Amino acid sequence: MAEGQVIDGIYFNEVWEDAGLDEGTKKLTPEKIEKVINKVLEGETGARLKVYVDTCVHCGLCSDACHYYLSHDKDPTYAPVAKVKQTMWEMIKKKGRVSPTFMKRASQIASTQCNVCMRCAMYCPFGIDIAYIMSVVRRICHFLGITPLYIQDTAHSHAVTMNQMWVKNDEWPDTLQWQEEDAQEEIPTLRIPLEKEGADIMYSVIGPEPKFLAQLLYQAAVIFETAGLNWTMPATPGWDNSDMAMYTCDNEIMGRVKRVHFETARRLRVKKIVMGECGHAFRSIYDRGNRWLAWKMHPVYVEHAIEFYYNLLKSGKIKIAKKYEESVTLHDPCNVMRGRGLYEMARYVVNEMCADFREMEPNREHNYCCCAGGGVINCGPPFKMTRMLGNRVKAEQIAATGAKVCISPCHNCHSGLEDIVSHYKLGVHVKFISDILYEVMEKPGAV
Amino acid sequence: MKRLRIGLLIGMTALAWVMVSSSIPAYSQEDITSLKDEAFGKGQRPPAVFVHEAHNEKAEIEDCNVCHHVYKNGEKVEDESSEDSRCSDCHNVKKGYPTRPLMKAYHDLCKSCHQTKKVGPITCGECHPRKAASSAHEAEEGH
Amino acid sequence: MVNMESWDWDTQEKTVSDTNGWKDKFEWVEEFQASPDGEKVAAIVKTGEAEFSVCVNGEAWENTFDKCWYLRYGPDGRLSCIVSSEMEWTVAVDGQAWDQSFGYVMEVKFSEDGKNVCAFIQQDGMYGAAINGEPWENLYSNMTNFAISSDGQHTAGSVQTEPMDEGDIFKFQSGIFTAAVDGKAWDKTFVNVWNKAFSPDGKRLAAEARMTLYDYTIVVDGVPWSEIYSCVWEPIFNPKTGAVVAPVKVGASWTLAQDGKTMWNRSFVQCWQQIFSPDASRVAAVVAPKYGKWTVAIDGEAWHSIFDDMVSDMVFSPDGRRLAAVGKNDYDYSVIVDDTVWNGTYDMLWQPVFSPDSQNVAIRAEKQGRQTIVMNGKPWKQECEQVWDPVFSPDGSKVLIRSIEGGRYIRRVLPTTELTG
Amino acid sequence: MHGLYNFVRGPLAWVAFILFVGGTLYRLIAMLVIARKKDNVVFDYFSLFYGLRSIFHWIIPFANRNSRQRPIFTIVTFAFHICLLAAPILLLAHVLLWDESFGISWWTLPEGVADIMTLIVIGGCIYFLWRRLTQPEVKFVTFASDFVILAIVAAPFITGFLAYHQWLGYKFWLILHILAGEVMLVAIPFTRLAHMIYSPFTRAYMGSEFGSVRHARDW
Repeated sequence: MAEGQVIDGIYFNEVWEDAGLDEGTKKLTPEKIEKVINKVLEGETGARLKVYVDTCVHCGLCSDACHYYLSHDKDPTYAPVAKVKQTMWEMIKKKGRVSPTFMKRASQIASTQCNVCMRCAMYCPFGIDIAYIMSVVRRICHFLGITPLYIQDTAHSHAVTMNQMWVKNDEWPDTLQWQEEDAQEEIPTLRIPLEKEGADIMYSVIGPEPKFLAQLLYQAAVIFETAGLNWTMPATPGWDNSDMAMYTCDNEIMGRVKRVHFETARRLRVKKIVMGECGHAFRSIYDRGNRWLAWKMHPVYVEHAIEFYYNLLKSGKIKIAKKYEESVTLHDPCNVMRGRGLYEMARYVVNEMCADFREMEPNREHNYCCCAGGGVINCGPPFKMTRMLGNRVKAEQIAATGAKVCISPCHNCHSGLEDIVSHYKLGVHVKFISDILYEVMEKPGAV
Repeated sequence: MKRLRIGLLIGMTALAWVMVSSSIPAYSQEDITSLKDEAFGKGQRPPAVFVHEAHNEKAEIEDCNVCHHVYKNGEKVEDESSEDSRCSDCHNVKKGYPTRPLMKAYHDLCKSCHQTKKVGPITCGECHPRKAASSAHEAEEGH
Repeated sequence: MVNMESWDWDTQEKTVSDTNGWKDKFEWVEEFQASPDGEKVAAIVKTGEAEFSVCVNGEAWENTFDKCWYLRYGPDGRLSCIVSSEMEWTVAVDGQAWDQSFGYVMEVKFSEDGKNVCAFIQQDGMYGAAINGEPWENLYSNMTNFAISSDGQHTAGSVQTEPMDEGDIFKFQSGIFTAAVDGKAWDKTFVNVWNKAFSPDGKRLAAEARMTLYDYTIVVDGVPWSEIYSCVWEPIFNPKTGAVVAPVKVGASWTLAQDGKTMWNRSFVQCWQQIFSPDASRVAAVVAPKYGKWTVAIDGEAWHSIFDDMVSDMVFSPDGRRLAAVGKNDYDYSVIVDDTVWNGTYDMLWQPVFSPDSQNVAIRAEKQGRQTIVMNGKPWKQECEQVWDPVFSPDGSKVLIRSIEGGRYIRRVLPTTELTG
Repeated sequence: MHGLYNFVRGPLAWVAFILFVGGTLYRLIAMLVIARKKDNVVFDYFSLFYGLRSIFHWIIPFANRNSRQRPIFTIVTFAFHICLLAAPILLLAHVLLWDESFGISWWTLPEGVADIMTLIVIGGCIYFLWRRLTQPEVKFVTFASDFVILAIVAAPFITGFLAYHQWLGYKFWLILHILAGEVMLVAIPFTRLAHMIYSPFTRAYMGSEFGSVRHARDW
């Protein structure tokens, strides 16, 4: 790494090797760049981008919102507005006549130095949505074929399998059947109902669950079984609610994946979709994917796991046997807190489950980003240090609570926090709500 | 090139400043009269400088009713004048109707004439100088 | 088509099976499936420790399996289930497993007459399809979007034709996917191939494809349309002319294109799920004339009734003159027929069913946990635990209603007039 | 002098106001038209209640987190903006001009107060200049145009202040003051000063998204 390296007059605050960016950049020509930038700016952006660019007074007030900026000792190149300066302003000013090296750097900024967490939108007095501007930059990079390799591969997976992890069509129902069998050892009557048309709820998860985190499917099944709910899971593609194409801004694939998800719910005639503890998937279902498809809101109600657990605890369908003793803190994931305002419900759930809950500061909408979301963790190992160095403030924030367990009701946050916890040697366990809920709930059906 | 342009700009600005400011006169011994109307009470600005004799002489005003007018039914009465009464007798300070409020009456009367004749002060500071002495002359010099 | 004349259209009401007793017999009873003619009700049941079977009208199949799932009646009334024994999977039809078994079996699809049962299979990590247990000769390392022809004699999937190392995005972008029909892949490959449609005679295949990361078009028998779009949705064949029709995105809006030429002179914010009328004279699609506003467009003319959430389950009447669909606002589903929304909303609605004479529309509906049949906007007086889709008699005078009431599975044949009032 | 003064006070002022009003309307209408055409979702998610709720939280000092984090900046910027708007609009001399031209008038500030407000605006400009020159995160995103804009804003107040106090060259400063004011008026719709026009909309849109879609607070 050569921090502070200047290549062709463009300042790289970090330099990593990524085949997607490096090889992709080699294939670029100035003509192609100009054409694509203008195509996207003229064809796909409108009042918002224009007004955002014309309204920004370059005041720098957004800086303190960004964990990258704070973690890099206030290095100005990481400030949200600085990211716009190094990308979109220049593209607009030069009418797309920017160099391949510039575009490579722009892609690096938009894809790996911004989690599109939208914290800065709450710090800009004008409410300028820099995450949106970064998404436009990513969109341009998508058309130019300069997206970091790992996340591009994930977008390819979505395109082929409609899930995030190249899970093949048989592997999904097969995994559910194994989980069902395992769970029956604990609760003999437990069933994971596949393709049950007319069920009340379709439960959807993200690709990594069947691949690496099957215990989450197990725990969810136990919760559904114990609460006595009429639920189902699809056996076909459409089971995965995740969407990395949303983050590479391959909007067409994002829309295709979301369409399959909602049409699967409709095919199964369910009244609502309950989704696991994932943030970006919620954003894609609730905000980005549905909109691209012209659904103003989700066409079938989508209940995030936090709201789901909240309702189960509130209604007494799930009861707590014994509260969790270990001290816990709660990380507020951007997509369900800033994105859906579930922070009070999350606190209710955590307080019901745990005896010793400690708030992080700042919290709720103002919580620091995990630095993994927005597709950044999905850019893979080449950019791991971007996340570690870029989120020292998160480590400090967690450490300050003194809690032994950090609850993170989001997959990306979860993985990102685990990395941070280990990099900064915090000695904290990162858990999902369901990890603890499963542990402390009453299970009358268990043998 | 750039330096040249900036130099030119500075030079022109200075020239403009000199030209406009050159009307500052030397101190004069003449008596000064002002339009200090008791009706105003304590105004925000000093009363307008107005050297009655000098002004009329310079402006070649002989009829009193050019300023000390009398209006009847909205028409100016040609051969009547009102120098025996105070302006504020007709022009209320606050309430305008039916006549103009006092300040507006002054402003309109003075400025409209100055505008028509293209002489005399028309900006605030010319009639209401911070430093009465110097600006009074300025006001007069303008004639 | 299935011969419905031979069904019992005379018995007014009979309890076919009291499923309450099933729970005593079996420790585990899954959801019920009713046969098309209503004479049978079936469910997957647990017959012993790690032993499953299918119970039909109270009697379990003789054969038991380690696992059973996806129990479905075919149109001809035969009952299929995906079953596993000794770590191998296959399909059991009326209790009889296919001779050949596979590593896994997923989707099962039936021909229109029900005679052919087709399945999406995996064998030794390779993927393909099987018809009545007979698999493709060639299997592929990956397959998605399984499709069958209406006669069930042809099957197709989107397949990967070349190996790709994990994360090799450049290889992927060079195009290593295509469609395979009956196990034979097209010559030309694409970045992606998705939903496919067979021509009515089963001889041709059309599919959605992506040529680069962002150039989309429709491919017919391996030959892409000359037009490139920013996105496309699933194609269908005109049942009479054989032309291929698909929604395409031009600029920021969607419209229908036929064989690469724009078909409608109007475009929409969204347009999909297009269907032809039986005589192929009309084509309808679900459209969003405005963002977040959904309706039906027939031949490019949008209806006036608008729904905020979605419109789905369109169906043409047999004479092609009428069209019914389901619309949703917030939590409420409604039926919309010929641009008129029925009074009354429901918590759930299934697909509308036209009578053979196209005069009546009936639908399975649920409200507050109770299900019933609604015809021409009027709910049937009986509320049930569950009903199945209504079936009209061939002459349209009667309706077959299959329901579960108080745990009893009941088959009713009612005069259509009883429901229409 | 009459000619020059009357020119800047008359036709030029007309030009400036027409460009200001026309430019503002043009920018607003252009924004709405392009939003209709290409960003229609903006209207679909717009909520008057949540838009106003958001604006409310951002026009009250210390009602949002960022303003509490930066007390000095908050005080300066609020004082600056209030004075920037209030001083010219409520200035006695300006109101007299309105009255003289159109017979309309309104309440005015005592001149001494307006004088202090002018100094606050000039002080604000100096503070912003200082930030641009010294604060790395601001310096990094500062362009020459930012200084020009700052100068455009400062100029009417500096010249106005000098003219009001009539120290040296009263009429020179007065005319320059009028010119500077006209330049600023014209600059509002055509430079980043357009944030004056746009910010209620961007704020309200973000407030709508946060309030009615996200059920979260944006302050």
